[in-house]
Formats: sequence, C-alpha cells, structure tokens
Amino acid sequence: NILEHKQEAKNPFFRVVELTDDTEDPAVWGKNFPLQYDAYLKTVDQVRTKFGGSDALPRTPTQADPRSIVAQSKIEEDPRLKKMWSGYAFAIDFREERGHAFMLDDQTFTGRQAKPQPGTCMNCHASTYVANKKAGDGDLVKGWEQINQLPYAEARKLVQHPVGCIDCHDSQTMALRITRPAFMEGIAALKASQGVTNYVVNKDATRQEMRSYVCAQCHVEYYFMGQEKKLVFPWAKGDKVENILAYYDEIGHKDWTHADTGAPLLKAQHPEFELWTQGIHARSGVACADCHMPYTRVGAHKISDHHIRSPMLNINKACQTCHHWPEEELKTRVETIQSRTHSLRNLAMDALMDLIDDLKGAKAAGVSTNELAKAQDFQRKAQFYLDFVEAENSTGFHAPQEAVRILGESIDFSRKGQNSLRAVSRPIATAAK
Amino acid sequence: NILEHKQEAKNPFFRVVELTDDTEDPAVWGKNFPLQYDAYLKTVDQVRTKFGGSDALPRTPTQADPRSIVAQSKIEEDPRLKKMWSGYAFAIDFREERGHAFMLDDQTFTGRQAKPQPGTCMNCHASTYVANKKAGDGDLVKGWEQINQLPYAEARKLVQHPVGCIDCHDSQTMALRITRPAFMEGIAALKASQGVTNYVVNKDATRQEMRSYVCAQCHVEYYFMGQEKKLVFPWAKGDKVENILAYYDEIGHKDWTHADTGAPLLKAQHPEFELWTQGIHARSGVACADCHMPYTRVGAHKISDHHIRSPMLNINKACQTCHHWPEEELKTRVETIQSRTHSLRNLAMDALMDLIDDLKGAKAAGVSTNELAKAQDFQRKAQFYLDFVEAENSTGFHAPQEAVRILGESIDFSRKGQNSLRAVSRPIATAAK
Amino acid sequence: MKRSTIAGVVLGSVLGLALGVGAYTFIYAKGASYLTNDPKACVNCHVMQEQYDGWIKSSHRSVATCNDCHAPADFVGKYSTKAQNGFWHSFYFTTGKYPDNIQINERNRKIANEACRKCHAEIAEMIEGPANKHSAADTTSCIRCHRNVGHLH
Ligand code: HEC
Ligand code: HEC
Ligand code: HEC
Ligand code: HEC
Ligand code: HEC
Ligand code: HEC
Ligand code: HEC
Ligand code: HEC
Ligand code: HEC
Ligand code: HEC
Ligand code: HEC
Ligand code: HEC
Ligand code: HEC
Ligand code: HEC
Ligand SMILES: [Ca+2]
Ligand SMILES: [Ca+2]
Repeated sequence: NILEHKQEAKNPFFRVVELTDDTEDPAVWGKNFPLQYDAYLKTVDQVRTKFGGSDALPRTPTQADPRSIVAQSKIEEDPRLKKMWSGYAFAIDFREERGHAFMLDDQTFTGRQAKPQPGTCMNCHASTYVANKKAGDGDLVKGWEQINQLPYAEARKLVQHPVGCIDCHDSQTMALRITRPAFMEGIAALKASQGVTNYVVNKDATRQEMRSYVCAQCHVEYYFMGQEKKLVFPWAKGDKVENILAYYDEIGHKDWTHADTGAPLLKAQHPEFELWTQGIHARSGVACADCHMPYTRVGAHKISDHHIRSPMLNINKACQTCHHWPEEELKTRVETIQSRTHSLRNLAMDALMDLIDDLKGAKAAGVSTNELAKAQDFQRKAQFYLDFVEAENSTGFHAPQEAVRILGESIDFSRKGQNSLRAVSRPIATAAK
Repeated sequence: NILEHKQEAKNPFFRVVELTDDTEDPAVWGKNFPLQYDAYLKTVDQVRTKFGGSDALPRTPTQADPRSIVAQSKIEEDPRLKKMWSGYAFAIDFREERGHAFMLDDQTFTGRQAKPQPGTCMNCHASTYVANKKAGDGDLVKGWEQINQLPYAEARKLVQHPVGCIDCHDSQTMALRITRPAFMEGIAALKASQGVTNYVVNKDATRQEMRSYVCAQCHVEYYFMGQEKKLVFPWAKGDKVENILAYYDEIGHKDWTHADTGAPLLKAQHPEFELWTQGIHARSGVACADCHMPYTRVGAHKISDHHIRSPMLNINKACQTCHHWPEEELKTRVETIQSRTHSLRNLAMDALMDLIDDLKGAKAAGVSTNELAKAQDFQRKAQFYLDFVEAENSTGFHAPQEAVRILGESIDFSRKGQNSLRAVSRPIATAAK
Repeated sequence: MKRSTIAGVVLGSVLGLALGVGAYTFIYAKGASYLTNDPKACVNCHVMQEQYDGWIKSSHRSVATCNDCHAPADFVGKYSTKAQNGFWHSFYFTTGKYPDNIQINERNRKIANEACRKCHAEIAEMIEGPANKHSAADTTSCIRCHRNVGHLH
C-alpha cells in the first residue's frame, strides 16, 4: 500500500561505491544500482517473436569461434539475401540480432571477420568511452579517431565489456550523456540540414530527446570515411532514405561492388533511428526508451527496465500506459503492420533478383558498359531502398507507411532497371514513347 | 445564454408533425428536427482542403446542363487519367465530389450521361426508399430490381431528392436503418466470407456498426450484374483489393475495353468503406459518423453534425475528442499521410502510362494476341490496384499503410507488364532467368 | 484610428461586457463555489460533467480532487489561477464561445503536470535519477503517459 511505499521509497538507492568518469565495469555501477544492473544482465535472454527477438541456436564451440549459442542466420532463412549482397561480407554471415550482452562476442566472431575490419567497428559493440579517453590521453575525440584506424584485432584488445552504464550515463548525476563523437557530429549535421546551427547535443538536447539519442549512437545507418576509416552518419542532407542516397551519390561512395553485376552498391544498416523519425510515434514525442525500456515497478521503486528487448515481450508496460487495448489486440496490430511490410518486402526482393539476373545476362551477352551503367545505377537505388527496410529491425513498425513507401519505390527502380536493358533491343517500344 | 441552456435541456425536440414510412421530403422531417435539418442543408457549402473538399467553379448554365456551379475536373487536373480510362465514360467527365446536396444534379448532368446509363445509378444519388417501395407495391427489393432495369431518364422521374432522412432513419424510432438491398446482400456476403452466415444487417448490426454501414450503402466499390443491371458489391471473397480482383476474375467481369490497348479493364469506384476496414480507426471501432458527423453542441443539445463534409474543416469536433494535439498538428499529420500516398500514386500512374505506351507500340508492331494477352492482364491488375487508391477519396488516410501497399503492387504489375512485352525480343535476358 | 487603438476599444468593451455576464454567471451558476475544493463546484457547469464522470471512475477519485491537479500548490497561485480560470470559464460558458472538445491550455497543462509531483515526489526523483542535471523547466512529463489518471479522456 502507499504508506509502505513511501517508507521504502525514501532512499531509492544507496551510494555504496564511488563512481568516477573512469569506472568502466558495469558490475561496480551495479553496487549502487542493483535493480538496473540485474535487469541489464537479463539481455542474455533469447526469445523469438513473430518478426523479432531471436532464436537461441546451440552450436559446437571451435577454437576460432567459442560461442556455444548463436542467433538464427538470416541468409539461410532467405537465400535471396546472399544474391543481393553477392561479393560483400554480409553474404558470408548475417544473423538476427540479439541482446546487448552479446554485442561484443557476436562482432568478434562473426564470419564477416573473414574480411579485414577496422577498429571503427568497436564504436557500437563495446563500452568504448573510457578506452577512447585513454587512447587520446583525456581527449575523447582524438582517442576515438586513433582507435578507428587500428586493425580490428588491435582495437579489440582495448575493450572488455559490451555497452555499459558509462556509455549512456554521467557517473556523477546519472543523467543521460552522449559519448559517441560520430553521433555528436551526425546529429549536428542533421539539425543543420533543418536550419539549426551549432547544435551541441549534450548541451541542447531535452531530457526526452536524450531518451532516443542515446540509442541513436548505434541504431543508425553509417559508413567509414576515407583512409582514417572515420565513422560518419550520412545525415547532412536529412535522414530520409532519399536524402541519404543523395549524400552518398554526391560523394561518390560505395560499400562494395556486386560480384555478379559489377554495380557499385551501398549496404544499409539498422536505420532504426532514421525510420523512427518518420513515424507517428516520434512525431508524438514517444522515445525509444519509452517502448524498449518502459518504467517498471520493483517493490516500491519505479525504474527504467534495463532489460532492453522487443516490446512484444513486455506489452503491458511498453504499450498499455498509452494504449488501453488488450495485449493480444496490440500484438495483432503490430503483426498486421509487420506482415504488410513483409509482403511488399518480398515483392521488392523478387524484383531485385530479376534485375540481377537480367544484368548478368546482359553482361554475358556483351552489352556495352554504357548501357550496363544505367541498369547498374538502378540496382544501386533499388538495393539501398530495399535494404533500408530489410536492415531496419522493426519490420516497418517504427514508421509503417514510410517503410512501405520506400519498398514501393524500390520495386519501381528494379523493374525500370530491367526495362532499361530490354528497351534498347526493342525499337518499337521506344518508338511508342 | 445559461437561462436558455437550463430550459432547453428539458425537452430535446418537439414532435410537430407525424412522420410515416412514406414521408420522403426532408423539409417535413425538418419540422421535428430543425437542428439536424439546418445542418443537412449546409452540404451545399464548397470549401477546398489540401486533397479534399471541393472548389466551386462558376459555369454558364446551358439547356442540357443548368448547373451554374460545378466542382473542379480531375481529368483536367491530371490528364494521365484520360489515358488510363481511355474508351470509358470517365475519360469524358470526372470531377471532384462535393456535398450530398448536389448528388442528384451532378449525376443527372454529368458528361458521362453521353453513354446510356441504367436506373441502377439512382441507388446512391437520390432518396430512393419510398420510390423503391412504391415501384414494388410495398416490396422494397422487387421495386429496386425493377428500377435498376429502367433507362436512367425513366428512373430519374421517380425521385425528387438527394439522400434524405428516410434513407438512413426509421421514421418512428429515428434509429439508423439500412434501406439499400445491395448493401444488405453485400454485407451478408462479406460476413459469410468471414464465417458469419445468414447475416441480417438490420437485425444483427450493433449501433456503432450502423454508424458506418449507413454510409457503406454508397461509399463502396460496385458493379452492375447481368442484363438486370443488378447492383452488386463484390465482397464474396472479402473486401481487400486482392479479394475483389479475384472475384471479378472468377466471373470474368470487365467494365470496359481500353481503347488503345484492348485490355479488358475494371474501374474502381469510391471504396471508402473497403479501405477504411483495413485501417487502424476501423480496428479501433471508430465509425464514419464519428469523424464526418461528429457530435456537436447546439445550444444545450449535443447532436450529430448533419453537415457531412471533410473532417479537416471541423478538426476540433471530429478529432480532438480522441486526439489532444493542436488543430494545426492534426492537420499536418493528415497531410503528411496524404502527401506520402500521393507521391507513390504519381509513380504508379507513370508506370501505368509506360505500360499503355508499350502495349500500343507492341500492337502497332503486330505482336501476337497471345503475347499481348499477358501484358493486357498486367494492365488490368495495375489499373485496378491504382484506381482503388485513386478513386478512394481520403488520399490514403483511411488506411495509410494499406493504401501505399496497394500502390506498390500496382507499380510491380505495370513494370512487369512492360517486361513481359520486351523479354520476348531479348533471348539473352530470358536465358539468364 | 490606429490598429492598436481600435483593438484597445474593442477589448475594453468586451471586457466590460464580460465582467457583467461573468458576475451574473458567478451568482446564477453558483460560480462562487468555484473557490472551494469540492469537485461539485466544477460540475456546476454541465460543461465539466464529462471530466467529473471520468474522475469518479478514476484511480484518483479518493485521493485527489480537481483542484489538487488543476490549481498550483501555493495559496496565491491557487487563488489567482482560480480567479483567472474561474473568470474565463464563466465568460466562455456564458457566451457559449468555447470548443465542443475542450482542450487544456499550455499554462494549465503545466500546472496539472507539476501537480503530480506534489504527491509523487519520490517517484519523480526515482525515474529522473538521483540528481537532475537538467533545468527545472526540463523535467519528465508525467501526463505524456498518464494523461488519464485524473479522468479518462
Ligand atoms: C512506440 C514504440 C516504439 C518506439 C518508440 C521504438 N520502438 Fe523499436 N520496436 C518496437 C516494436 C513494436 C518492435 C518490433 C518488435 C518485434 O518484432 O518483436 C521494435 C523493434 C525494434 C528493434 C528490433 C528488436 C528485435 O526484437 O529484434 C530494435 C533494434 C529497435 N526496435 C530499436 C529502436 C530504437 C533505436 C528506437 C528509437 C530510435 C525505437 N526502437 C523506437 C517499438 C518501438
Ligand atoms: C553501443 C552501441 C549501442 C547502443 C548505445 C544501443 N544499442 Fe541496442 N544493440 C546494439 C547492438 C550491437 C545490438 C546487437 C547485439 C547482438 O546481436 O549481438 C543491439 C541490439 C538491440 C536490440 C535487439 C534485441 C533483440 O532481442 O533482438 C534492441 C531492441 C536494442 N538494441 C535497443 C536499443 C535501445 C532502445 C537503446 C537505447 C536505450 C540501444 N539499443 C542502445 C548496439 C547498441
Ligand atoms: C553505427 C553503429 C555500428 C557500427 C559502426 C557497427 N555495428 Fe554492428 N551492429 C550495430 C547494431 C545497432 C546492431 C544490431 C542491429 C542489427 O543487427 O541490425 C549490430 C549488429 C551486429 C552483428 C550481429 C548481427 C549480424 O549482423 O550478424 C554483428 C555480427 C555486427 N554488428 C558486426 C559488426 C562489424 C563487423 C562492424 C564493423 C565493420 C560493425 N558491426 C559496426 C551497430 C553497429
Ligand atoms: C543503452 C543505454 C543505457 C545503458 C547501457 C544503461 N542505461 Fe541506465 N538509463 C538509460 C535510460 C534511457 C534511462 C532513462 C533516463 C531518463 O529518462 O532520463 C536510464 C535510467 C537509469 C537510472 C535512473 C532511474 C531509472 O531507472 O529510470 C539509473 C539509476 C540507471 N539508468 C542506471 C544504470 C546502470 C547501473 C547501468 C549499467 C548496469 C545502466 N543504467 C546502463 C539508458 C541506459
Ligand atoms: C508514450 C505514449 C505511447 C507509447 C508508450 C506507445 N504509443 Fe503507440 N501511439 C501513441 C500515439 C500518440 C499515437 C498516434 C495516435 C494518437 O495520437 O493517438 C500512437 C499510435 C499507435 C498506432 C497506430 C499507428 C499506426 O501506424 O497504425 C499503433 C498500432 C500503436 N501506436 C502501437 C503501439 C505499440 C504496439 C506500442 C508498444 C510497443 C506503443 N504503441 C507504445 C502513443 C504511444
Ligand atoms: C478517423 C476519422 C475518419 C473516419 C473513421 C472516416 N473518415 Fe473519411 N475522411 C477522413 C479524413 C481526415 C479525410 C480527408 C479529408 C480531406 O482530404 O480533406 C476523409 C475523407 C473522406 C472522403 C472525401 C471527403 C472530401 O472532402 O473529399 C469521403 C467521401 C469519406 N472520407 C468517407 C468516409 C466513409 C464512408 C467512412 C467510413 C466507411 C469514413 N470516411 C471514415 C477521416 C475519417
Ligand atoms: C445514398 C448514397 C449515399 C449515402 C447513404 C452517403 N453518401 Fe456520402 N456521398 C454520396 C454521393 C453521391 C456523394 C457525391 C455528391 C456529389 O459529388 O455530387 C457523396 C459525397 C460525400 C462526401 C464528400 C463531401 C465533399 O465535400 O467532398 C463525404 C465526406 C461523404 N459523402 C460522407 C458520407 C458519410 C459519412 C455518410 C454516412 C453518414 C454518407 N456519405 C452517406 C452518396 C452517399
Ligand atoms: C454504390 C453507390 C453508387 C452508384 C451505384 C453510383 N454512384 Fe455515383 N457516386 C457515388 C459516391 C459515393 C460518390 C462520391 C464519391 C466519388 O465521387 O468518388 C459518387 C459520385 C458521382 C459523381 C460526382 C463525381 C464525378 O464522378 O464526377 C457523379 C457524376 C456520379 N457519381 C455519377 C454516377 C453515375 C452516372 C452512376 C451510374 C452509372 C453512378 N454515379 C452510380 C456512389 C454511387
Ligand atoms: C447519410 C445518412 C443520414 C442522413 C441522410 C440523415 N441522418 Fe440523421 N443521423 C445519421 C447518423 C449516422 C446519426 C447518428 C445515429 C446514432 O449514433 O445512432 C444520426 C442521428 C440523427 C438523430 C439523433 C440525434 C443526433 O443528432 O444524434 C436525429 C434526430 C436525426 N439524425 C435526424 C435526421 C434528419 C431530420 C435528417 C434529414 C434532414 C437526417 N437525420 C438525415 C445519419 C443520417
Ligand atoms: C473515437 C476516437 C477517434 C477519433 C474520433 C479519431 N481518432 Fe485517430 N486514432 C484513434 C485510435 C484509437 C488510433 C490508433 C492508435 C491508438 O490506439 O491510440 C488513432 C490513430 C490515429 C493516427 C495514427 C495512425 C496513423 O496511420 O498514423 C492519426 C494520424 C489519427 N488517428 C488522426 C486522426 C484524425 C485526423 C482524426 C479526425 C479526422 C481522428 N484521428 C479521429 C481514435 C480516434
Ligand atoms: C462557470 C462554469 C465553469 C465552472 C464552474 C468550471 N469550469 Fe472549467 N471550463 C468551463 C468552460 C466553459 C471551459 C472551456 C474554456 C475554453 O476551452 O476556452 C472550461 C475549461 C476548463 C479546463 C481546460 C481549458 C483551460 O483553460 O485549460 C480546465 C482544466 C477546467 N475547465 C477545469 C475546471 C476546474 C478544475 C473547475 C473547478 C475548480 C472548473 N473547471 C469549473 C466552465 C467552467
Ligand atoms: C493529491 C495527491 C495526488 C496528486 C495531485 C496526484 N496523485 Fe497520483 N496518486 C496519489 C495516491 C495517494 C495514489 C495511490 C492510489 C491508490 O493506491 O489507489 C496515486 C496513484 C497514482 C498512480 C497509480 C494508479 C494508476 O492510476 O495507475 C499513478 C500512475 C499516478 N498516481 C499518477 C499521477 C499523475 C500522473 C498525477 C498528475 C497528473 C498524479 N498522480 C497526481 C496521489 C496523488
Ligand atoms: C514513458 C512513460 C511514463 C512516464 C513519462 C511516467 N510514467 Fe509513471 N508509470 C509508467 C508505467 C509503464 C508504469 C507502470 C509500472 C508497472 O506497473 O510496473 C507507471 C507507474 C507509475 C505509478 C504507480 C507506481 C506504483 O507503485 O503503483 C506512479 C505513481 C507513477 N507512475 C507516477 C508517475 C509520475 C509522477 C511521473 C512523472 C514524474 C510519471 N509517472 C511518468 C510510465 C510512465
Ligand atoms: C490526478 C490529476 C487530475 C484530477 C484529479 C483531475 N484532472 Fe482534469 N486533467 C488532468 C490532466 C493531466 C489533464 C490534461 C490532459 C491532457 O494533457 O490533455 C486534465 C485536463 C482537464 C480538462 C481539459 C479537457 C480534457 O479533458 O482534457 C478539464 C476540463 C479538466 N481536466 C477538468 C477536471 C475536473 C472538472 C476535475 C474534477 C472532477 C478534474 N479535471 C480532475 C488531471 C487531473
Ligand atoms: Ca532481434
Ligand atoms: Ca470532395
């Protein structure tokens, strides 16, 4: 009852250890904040939802890869993905993502390491705040820029933990804090594209915005810039799919060359933040943490659930404060949105496969590089638009209409690409134009 | 003022005239219900919203068409529509729809009357309840079936008013009542497809359902069946776009043959009800009347606003019961959804235009009817899917993600149609398959 | 006449009239009881009935009255707010110039939002963390998630 509550509630936590800006080990923070720490540890749980969560598949550990459990392979679930990414590391190994506890291992042991990877990878898979500061003798940005340039194996030696308390919190106030230079620069560029200049996120962001920004340090599209392998979020023209593609086209960036078609392609990666910004929830001020870290009662305490996971596994707390529908109904609403996204995603995938076949055929038939170039550019566009939704992990929920709009445009690009190859040999069709 | 408030509150209305099941003239009903009647008369107002409402364009009345004001022409706004409907009456005259007050005149004088139209048209453009009963000597269905078969001009003589009180209300209880046999049969078929047999709408529908069903007597896709020109709503397989197309394909129905391509096509018409059923509002039990006839305060009474119109002209009453966002914000949300729909609608329109050009070209080049048939079927699909969203009057708002999903599939059909024509002349491309 | 002067004159006369009707309402519609803490005071206006009905069904009916959430804690703030709201409510009500779906204005939304902390200070502290480096203006909005606790909307 409320009276008891008040008693207990008086001191929500006990400061048993002194935390400093160099305390990296979450276990130490856990001494002061046992409730958050216990929840944080739960991210090892693996539960599957219709389109999310993850399966826990046992495997026999090897010297090279000691993991005894991994998540299901997406490229085995849908082999079309191998053809889409042919020639790129993702065609070797790409799995469903799982909880934060695994981020460092999954990166260290992914089959993609077969291709040499830079230290930059570390930014989003480890507790890097202290490491970056150390490497830069106190200068966070300098240290980060150095670690980016190390070979992965070297950088790996500098970190011990997956994302930890210090990566999201100020050790003295516990306030949220942005620790990733790439996001500081990225969000400033995005704001600038919206007319807001000199944006300093840790100074200018509201508390509510920070509840999404801490996530947006990693759950975003990115690329490595230049020799320095600098981590950059491509938002200078805005963060809608067309803005990002325009940005890449302008600087002439490509992630890889498609093995079968020779097209210079882009790999989209987990643009959760970007898609969310186009949705009704972002518009309504609903933050990532509202759904993925909903407040939860533990005894008399009300804390943010640090067991970050699919809200479908926690509908009551994640959704029902705002939506007074039964859990089953809310689940069905999400799955309806996701199934619709998935059905058009499959059409877009088939269209891209057809374009790749036609391009292969045309190359084989010795069509001039000039003609090929046009179709290859269509592949670049279709691939990036489709991948933007495919790589985004909510299966469209974060912005249902926008996700499907993007897939519709991807279909148009793929099919136009096919036409561009065929038209040339069909005078009458072009004549009719 | 308050004094009045307190008194009025006592007796909501005065029964000054006796209404019977044969009282057609709304003015007579208006004596008992002046507030609803006054609002009902306001449907003559014409105000434009970003994608809805209507413009009031002055014209010089002629013998043939005495209207001094009409709504803007959609086929002039976007000439691609003429090409899409080439050979069909809609390519002659198709305008933005306006208020109920105009329904009878706009039908009587539309340029589409250039082609002979059946009495069936009357079903949704006039107060037909009493006329149908009369024609069937008390048997509503019999009378309706007879009037369907009359030439339009003959049927026109039997009605005087646009949709009136008696078409939606029981004269004794004022309860909502379905008066259109086509909907009684249509909704029964739809329910049957969902496993609910022997559905009798006036007996089985809840009050909240009736607040949408009265509208669904007209705001739906339809066709004329057989020689009897019977009005049928094609829902026997369900009311999603693919269910409806499957229904038409099964019975081999076509509305017209495209003048340039010879394809047997279908014209979708105002499927507001069908699209709405796929949206989040229908899922949440929000009825047409909730947004288009919101409760409104007149003196001390709260009545349903019988000035049926775009909710964008009445945001506080239509939306702010449920959404506590500022009016401007709600307007922007709707326009964001609509603009997204409109942008993909334009891509789908371009794709269809390209297919029509290619088909024309192929015919000219004497491609075999066999090969043409395949492409013509793609045109049939692409046309119906695109038209389903184009003809729907909320520009996607009634079900944002579904509307865009449909457009995405339309694009796929159009472009595949182009491919099917070109592939034949390109062995290597097909070889690659 | 300059715009501002016209505006001035208009405003002046409107207020004059308003004071009249306002006073009239206050007596006739038991407006005086507006100054008490009794929720009934609020439903003297049928306009408030919807919220009253919602409040009766709410988790707070037995723990918080309208004023606990809609009037600032401090005495002066409380009565000046009530004076303002009371006056304008009377004015709008009498003239009938108010929207069918009444929307809380920013000032009163802030008051309601801050009211939560009068009773839920610990909770507020818990979820905002031990120390709040953010400005007082930038606190967690409770009604973002709990807008229905006082009365279902
Ligand atoms: C309104 C609630 C809501 C908000 C706000 C929200 N999400 Fe989600 N998120 C969901 C739902 C629902 C899913 C689908 C989960 C599933 O399929 O099981 C999801 C899925 C995800 C997934 C994949 C989870 C899995 O189980 O595989 C990630 C990662 C994710 N969201 C990150 C974010 C980030 C980052 C933000 C903020 C930029 C965000 N979300 C904002 C509700 C939300
Ligand atoms: C330092 C980088 C980083 C930050 C910060 C971060 N994430 Fe993640 N997140 C990851 C990585 C990496 C994974 C995948 C781990 C794996 O699969 O091994 C992941 C996985 C997830 C998943 C998938 C869980 C599942 O069961 O599939 C969700 C949901 C999620 N994150 C949400 C969030 C939210 C919400 C925030 C902010 C409160 C956040 N993340 C902050 C890097 C980060
Ligand atoms: C900007 C942040 C960021 C960077 C940089 C980053 N990752 Fe990730 N990574 C994530 C997030 C977020 C997830 C979880 C969501 C997902 O899997 O789509 C993830 C998931 C993964 C996974 C698990 C799922 C899978 O793909 O099998 C692996 C492995 C992985 N990353 C490897 C890498 C490697 C290797 C690099 C460097 C080339 C890298 N990551 C760089 C943010 C990042
Ligand atoms: C991926 C980001 C992330 C990580 C990692 C993280 N937190 Fe949090 N934490 C949050 C967010 C978001 C909030 C909500 C803050 C707000 O609303 O201002 C929060 C809130 C808190 C609070 C305030 C009370 C509450 O629960 O709302 C405490 C205490 C806290 N975290 C402790 C920890 C500890 C201890 C760890 C490490 C075991 C940790 N956090 C790791 C994101 C994170
Ligand atoms: C803090 C409040 C909040 C939380 C938490 C929240 N939502 Fe929402 N949700 C909204 C708002 C606001 C809207 C927009 C409609 C409106 O204004 O009422 C919305 C809209 C929706 C819609 C309709 C939009 C569409 O695309 O069809 C769905 C479905 C939905 N939410 C599901 C969820 C689910 C599932 C969760 C939990 C994982 C969730 N919401 C969590 C506030 C919230
Ligand atoms: C949640 C609110 C809502 C519901 C429920 C709803 N509509 Fe609408 N409707 C709208 C909005 C918003 C528009 C867009 C108006 C505009 O563009 O100006 C619209 C547009 C329309 C239009 C075109 C109006 C114009 O101004 O041109 C028609 C006709 C229509 N709706 C009929 C219906 C029917 C029939 C139903 C039920 C089957 C229905 N609506 C259900 C909100 C709603
Ligand atoms: C008897 C047939 C019929 C019924 C029943 C009917 N409508 Fe209509 N409605 C029409 C026709 C016909 C038009 C177009 C009139 C014109 O353009 O001349 C129309 C136009 C409209 C418009 C467009 C107004 C504008 O300004 O563009 C809206 C909105 C609308 N109806 C909503 C509804 C709603 C809501 C209901 C049920 C409460 C309903 N209708 C019932 C036949 C009907
Ligand atoms: C099943 C109901 C129904 C039938 C049958 C019907 N209409 Fe309509 N009609 C509507 C509705 C609803 C609207 C308003 C929405 C719209 O215009 O899309 C409308 C609008 C119109 C309009 C005004 C907009 C425009 O198209 O220029 C004309 C003219 C019209 N109909 C003519 C006809 C003719 C001629 C027939 C017979 C061939 C007919 N209608 C049969 C329901 C119907
Ligand atoms: C296109 C359909 C339609 C037409 C035409 C129509 N009404 Fe209604 N009417 C409704 C709907 C829907 C309701 C809401 C009923 C409910 O909620 O049960 C309603 C409600 C009413 C009510 C109940 C009180 C209220 O306002 O909610 C009265 C009285 C009424 N109408 C009178 C009339 C009169 C008089 C006319 C002719 C001038 C008329 N109606 C024409 C659809 C219509
Ligand atoms: C009777 C209640 C009700 C009315 C009236 C209503 N809505 Fe909604 N609206 C909802 C519900 C319920 C949802 C689903 C989300 C949720 O559960 O909160 C929703 C969702 C939405 C969404 C998010 C869905 C999406 O596709 O992004 C928008 C936008 C919206 N409404 C706008 C409007 C507008 C504009 C009007 C007035 C024309 C309106 N609504 C009228 C109840 C209503
Ligand atoms: C004299 C009649 C009357 C009384 C008594 C009354 N109200 Fe109101 N109230 C109104 C009217 C009229 C409005 C609409 C004003 C507007 O929307 O501009 C309103 C609006 C409100 C609003 C939202 C609009 C705003 O200004 O933020 C709140 C909150 C509110 N009242 C609370 C109360 C409380 C609490 C009480 C009792 C202490 C109360 N009212 C007593 C007539 C009254
Ligand atoms: C006058 C004191 C008081 C005020 C003001 C107050 N509360 Fe409460 N609240 C309580 C008490 C006492 C309880 C415990 C009620 C019980 O246990 O039944 C409670 C319970 C709750 C609960 C849990 C029960 C539920 O409804 O889920 C929530 C949530 C809550 N309050 C939120 C709020 C918010 C948000 C505000 C401000 C808009 C607020 N309270 C204002 C005293 C107050
Ligand atoms: C992002 C959404 C969100 C915000 C913001 C929020 N809450 Fe809550 N609140 C919740 C959820 C979810 C619960 C239910 C937790 C549970 O049942 O485990 C809750 C529970 C509560 C309870 C009941 C706790 C108990 O012991 O019964 C109170 C009281 C409360 N909140 C007050 C507040 C106050 C005061 C604020 C503002 C300072 C606030 N809330 C802000 C989501 C929120
Ligand atoms: C526990 C807190 C609480 C109590 C008790 C409470 N309210 Fe409210 N009220 C709120 C909040 C919070 C809002 C603002 C909701 C929003 O943001 O839209 C509100 C909004 C309103 C509004 C604006 C219209 C609306 O419904 O949003 C009116 C009027 C109102 N309250 C009147 C009352 C009356 C009268 C009572 C007593 C019978 C009362 N309130 C009791 C918290 C409360
Ligand atoms: Ca996952
Ligand atoms: Ca219109």
